[in-house]
Amino acid sequence: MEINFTDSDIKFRDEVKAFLKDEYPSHVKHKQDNGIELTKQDMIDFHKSVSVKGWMGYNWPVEYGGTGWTTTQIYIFQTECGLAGCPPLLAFGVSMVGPVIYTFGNEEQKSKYLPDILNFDTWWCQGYSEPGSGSDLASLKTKAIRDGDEYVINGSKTWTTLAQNADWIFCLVRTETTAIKQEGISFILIDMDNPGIEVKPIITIDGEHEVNSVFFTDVRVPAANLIGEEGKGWTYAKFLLAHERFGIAAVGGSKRSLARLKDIVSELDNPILSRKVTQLEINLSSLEITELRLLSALENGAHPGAESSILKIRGTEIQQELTELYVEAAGEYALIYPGPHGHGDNAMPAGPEHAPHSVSKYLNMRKTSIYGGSNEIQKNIISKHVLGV
Amino acid sequence: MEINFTDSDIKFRDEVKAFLKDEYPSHVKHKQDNGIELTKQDMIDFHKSVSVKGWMGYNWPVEYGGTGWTTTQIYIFQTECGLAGCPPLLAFGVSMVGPVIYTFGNEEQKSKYLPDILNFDTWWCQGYSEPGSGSDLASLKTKAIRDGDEYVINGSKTWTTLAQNADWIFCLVRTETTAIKQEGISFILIDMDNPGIEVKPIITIDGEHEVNSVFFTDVRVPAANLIGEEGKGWTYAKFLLAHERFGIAAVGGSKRSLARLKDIVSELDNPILSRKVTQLEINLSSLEITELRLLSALENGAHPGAESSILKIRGTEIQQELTELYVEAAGEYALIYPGPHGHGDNAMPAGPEHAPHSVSKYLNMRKTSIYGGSNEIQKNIISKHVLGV
Amino acid sequence: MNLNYSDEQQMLRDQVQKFCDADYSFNKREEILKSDLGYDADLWKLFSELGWLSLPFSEENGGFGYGPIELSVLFEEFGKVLIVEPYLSTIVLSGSVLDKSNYAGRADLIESITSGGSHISLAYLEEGSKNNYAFANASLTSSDNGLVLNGTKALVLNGGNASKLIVSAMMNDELVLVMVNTDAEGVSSITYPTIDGQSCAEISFENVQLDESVIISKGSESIDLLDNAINIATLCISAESIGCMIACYKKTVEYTKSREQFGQPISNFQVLQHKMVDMFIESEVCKSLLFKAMLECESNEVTKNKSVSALKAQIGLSGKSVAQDAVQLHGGMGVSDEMSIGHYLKKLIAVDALFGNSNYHLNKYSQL
Amino acid sequence: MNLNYSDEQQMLRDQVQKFCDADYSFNKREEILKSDLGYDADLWKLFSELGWLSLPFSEENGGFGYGPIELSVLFEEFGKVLIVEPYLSTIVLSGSVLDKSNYAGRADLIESITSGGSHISLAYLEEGSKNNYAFANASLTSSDNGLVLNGTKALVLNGGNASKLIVSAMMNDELVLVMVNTDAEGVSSITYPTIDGQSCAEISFENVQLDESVIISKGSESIDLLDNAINIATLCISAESIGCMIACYKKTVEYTKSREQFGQPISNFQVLQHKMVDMFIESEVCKSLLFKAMLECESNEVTKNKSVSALKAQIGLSGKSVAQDAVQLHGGMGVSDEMSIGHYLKKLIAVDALFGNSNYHLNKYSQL
Repeated sequence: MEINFTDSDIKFRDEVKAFLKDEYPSHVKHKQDNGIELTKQDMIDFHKSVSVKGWMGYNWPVEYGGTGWTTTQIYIFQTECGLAGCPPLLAFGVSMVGPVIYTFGNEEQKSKYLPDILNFDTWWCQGYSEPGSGSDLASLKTKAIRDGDEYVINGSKTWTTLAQNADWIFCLVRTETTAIKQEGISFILIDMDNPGIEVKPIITIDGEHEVNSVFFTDVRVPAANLIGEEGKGWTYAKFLLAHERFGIAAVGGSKRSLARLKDIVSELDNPILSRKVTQLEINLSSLEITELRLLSALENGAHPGAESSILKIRGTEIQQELTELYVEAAGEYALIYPGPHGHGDNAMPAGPEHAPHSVSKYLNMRKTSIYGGSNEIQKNIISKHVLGV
Repeated sequence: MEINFTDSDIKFRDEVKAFLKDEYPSHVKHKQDNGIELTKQDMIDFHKSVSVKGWMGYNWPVEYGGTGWTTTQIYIFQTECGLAGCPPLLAFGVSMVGPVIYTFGNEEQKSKYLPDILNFDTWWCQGYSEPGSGSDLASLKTKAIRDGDEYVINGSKTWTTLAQNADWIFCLVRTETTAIKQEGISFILIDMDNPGIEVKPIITIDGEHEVNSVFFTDVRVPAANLIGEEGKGWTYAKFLLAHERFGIAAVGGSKRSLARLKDIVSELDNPILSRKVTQLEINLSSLEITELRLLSALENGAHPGAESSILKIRGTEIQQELTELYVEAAGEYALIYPGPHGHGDNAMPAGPEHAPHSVSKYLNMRKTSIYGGSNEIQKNIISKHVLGV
Repeated sequence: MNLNYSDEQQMLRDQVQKFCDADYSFNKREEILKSDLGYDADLWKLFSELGWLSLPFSEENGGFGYGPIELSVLFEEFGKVLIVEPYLSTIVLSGSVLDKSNYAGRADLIESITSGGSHISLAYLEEGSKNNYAFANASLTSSDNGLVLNGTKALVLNGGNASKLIVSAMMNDELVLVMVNTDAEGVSSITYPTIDGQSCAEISFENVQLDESVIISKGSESIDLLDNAINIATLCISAESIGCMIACYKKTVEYTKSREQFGQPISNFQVLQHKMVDMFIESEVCKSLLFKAMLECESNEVTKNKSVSALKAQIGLSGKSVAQDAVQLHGGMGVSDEMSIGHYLKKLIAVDALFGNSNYHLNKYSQL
Repeated sequence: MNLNYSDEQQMLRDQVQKFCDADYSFNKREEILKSDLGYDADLWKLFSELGWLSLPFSEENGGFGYGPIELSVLFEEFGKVLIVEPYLSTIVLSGSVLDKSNYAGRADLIESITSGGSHISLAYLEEGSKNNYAFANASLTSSDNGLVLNGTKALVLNGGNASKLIVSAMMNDELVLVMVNTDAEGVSSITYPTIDGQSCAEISFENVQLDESVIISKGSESIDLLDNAINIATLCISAESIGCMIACYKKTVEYTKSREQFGQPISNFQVLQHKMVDMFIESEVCKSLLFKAMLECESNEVTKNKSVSALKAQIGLSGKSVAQDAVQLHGGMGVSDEMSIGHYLKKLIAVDALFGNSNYHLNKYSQL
């Protein structure tokens, strides 16, 4: 047992640090450091910088243009990005649809879609949730009816993150009505430029436009866009969920956020708040080691399964509590709500510098215990698969 | 709205205080104050002092020899007893079987049993729970088969508090096997001297012998001991549960315990513990007003129902947390466990004076969130009856 | 002892409730928030006509002489539908100061606000004053022409809509309260939106010329006036929070009963049931602490301050917990701005920030 | 980075687990506790034969030179079945002091304890010392005949069974550790049962005559020896607690699956399921903090002390929460002394009391 990284991992970490120091676009860094919302172009600039470095396929095998990194290297890369204050790498292309395409897609599909993902030339979004489906994902109703060489799609998706920026969407659609609802689901790729697609913003309680409803009315999609077999979409969807296991704990970002919080709180003479920060720091350090333990087990050939739901539960609890403590640190200035766009660069917000974005960040983070399988669902999973209850 | 008691209530309170000062037996008080376990005789002495004062029927109507007190007077009496450090008045006779007898019993039963309850000449215990029944009380299996003028009883009861001291037991027994398990249950009184009754101690984790298993083998009980109608026992049992609503919050006792805890903690320079005491004090004061609010509603003719489950939940949480904080205050001396009988009056326990009994009290109080309908069951009740879920 | 509402109080509740149910839908509120004023001037007039704006004023000042119990009835109902009209700022905060003061112009000013005609805001906080309003950096000095006010006040509730301000400042080492017109020369303000959809202002005074007649109070009288106003306002927003919490659990019960997943309403899931029970219990616990604080208003300083701090501390903790659970149980809908539920969360976070948050009051409580 | 157990460590675990499963039933433990010694002398001999008593000693002292990872493996398994043999006191606490000391007689003494032949206890605490073991009221003074020891030491683990004691005392303003025979004249003790079924003693020294050869260490060396011993012991009881927590959730899962109410196993109730999940998560979280503390044993003082305090603080919080829930979910059976589950609660409360409880370590952590 050894907590330190190997020399080669340390060398790798230095390389990541150097990249982040030199090539993480400075205008993006400035906005991130100051809590200013990123534009679509900022996001593209950041992702392009990773692409250019050749690291976009950080969790892909070499044969598809990925880095072929070890699990430890992936962990180091993600953590360092978090520590440097980067926005999270958008998962939809590289971590979600990409692995599905290279695992289940045909050669034509691989050569058509994978390079654009690695170059960040295509912005993908995810069409899973539907109004009414919630955690019961398999109850989805969006229909795809085969008509010659095409599917005709009707229905709607919701909570579609950044659909307003997306070029393509990957969707779970119902190609057949079956007794077992998981059957009859297919996995299909849809160009957002298709006629009949309408994207409507959903404004969240922090005032942001991050998610959307997407409506499909007689949208005609080439049958060639179907991944794998018709009716096997649920299998691919489950594969995809299992693929995105690490990173969800967001240890790097939380450590960065905690360090700043500690600076703020140390000035406040607020023993109750300090006590909460202490407990949070302990919780975060246990989360970090929990993630490393699972990582070690993985590298050792073990297959930790539902245990990794702990990362989702505790990771989001910590992310949420961090924002709660920022709000407490803002004291009476938590009252002022500059909105998601903040005061921009010009207007001078009232009160201490750390206060203005505390509440919008707090409100934004409420989603984390709801999305990706709510924390209640995660506990059901642990109960069933780990405890056998 | 008025938080202060009326003049006549204050006069009444003074009378209770005077009684407790003058007539609460001093040897009992001494033991209670010093955490020394009471003997059976101590318990009898205390109850007799209340009897002699004419207050044993504190929650009974005048016609059956009770005090006829208002709900407020009952509250004052219970609270002052708690504040004075009295042991709780045993509920089995006066608060449980007594009201069932005067409400559902016949004249013969009333004149036979009630006076002995009021004089504390009979020590009653309760035969409800059975091994395997738990919170699902109605699943009880103890059988009573009619044989001429008698019932023949076979089966067993468990968690029978102080059965080792009891003269009589009131039991729920199954007189018929019915499709609906609540039907076929009858309510019967049994003399503990009957042949065929065996009482076996259950030692609890604090080392105390407080509860028992009671086994019935061909116990022959006169049919005259049946209360009300055969098969209606469940109705009487539910009546009984509803009757014992107040007092469960144990506000008086908890206030006394908190005051002492505050003295101890004020000497400790332990800010984390102090913080917990502050929150507990706030919780206790909210519990006190919650009880008074329900009391006021009752006196005003309202019928608060499942809301009073809050008193059980919060009351036991507070009682338990008080003992947890005593354990924390004992620090390293929480390690020593003098057992329920303490060091008696002679041996000198090690460490600070407040430490030796902290752990046994803590362990003893774990039962409170389990008995009387576990706190989980109380939440089910609120969910169903208050929220309508 | 009697912890029941009187018939009169119950009638007031019925009246307010009827208004809220009939005339203050969530959509209506959304429209009001989009308006320039940020509140509905017609409804404000209606409040005046219904007598609500006069509730807490003494009879000599033309009011009903009602106390915190009646105010709490009003605010609890307001909380249930998230009323945004500036009752707290104009009537409770500024109104209480005026009502209890010996200020010569108080009768006219009270008339002007209870008629719904104008707003007065209380400018008692400054950046960094950490809820200690017995001291101010703003200064009132004598000059040849009278008095000169300098300084900047922070977080002035509804400051952008007020025609007058009650401003705290130091004069000869004493705290004074003065009445200042917002259109006076040297007064400038920036208005900020607040999380709960209302607004507050940062207001600067640069050599504002005043005469002696503006002085409302000096020294300990100023502190007493502020203490009283802020204590009552704390009770009011606590009652409002309880209204919010009640709405939260009721709406969540309703939502989970209607929302189906895995072939059944999600209200069937015991974990959700117990969370809703916890929400209910928290609201009841807070209500008890509110009763205690209301009924101990007239007690000695320590008792009163302890019961107010216990209340405000618990409101912060319970409010956040209840509203967060409400959002969580609404799932994705909970974080959608279109649904009302998230707005209860915002209101409860705003309440915690006002007049000292939960940490502040727990700390204060333990030091009393 | 590698957080997996080595094959050798895994073999040790398998060996201990096999022993615990086969030879340490709860009934067996109950019998052992009723015996005069309070532990099983035959099993203690067996531990010696299996080499377990020699695990942590350096090779020069005849041990295996194993570190905290191997000890934690042993203690985690011990915790699962609530082993009562005095390994902590004799091997970890006294053994560590001897092993790291330059005491002349250490080899013989280590041999005497690893052979299972005798017990040595560490008497480092006094009433009121509040975990500050760098100071003692006990005093060692020079006299014509050598040295004289006076004072009273508190909470000496397994003190009643020890033939020798390592005692801390002040001599010329320096902390010294001395080796004292329990049968020496002037040594008297009272033995108390501990909550977890073991025992500790309060031991008084009244003009106990000693010679210079008894001195193990002086000054900062004494403090270093105690620091090291107590840090390792803290890791051990933390691992033991994790074993207890694992046993708690496993036994609770088993119990709730077998226990029927309302026509179904109570493990079907989602609230109970989520509580068991929480128990599982707490045990995992603690395990991670244990790993951190074990792996940072050789780091600088601050890092090491922070990771140990974080661990011990969390063990106290999680242990209590897990065991309380385990008792609660066992219902009436949970508070019955006949069932094992309540004994895990007692062990976890005992562990919290040892070497500074949760409050103490949270406070210490925040000051580091």
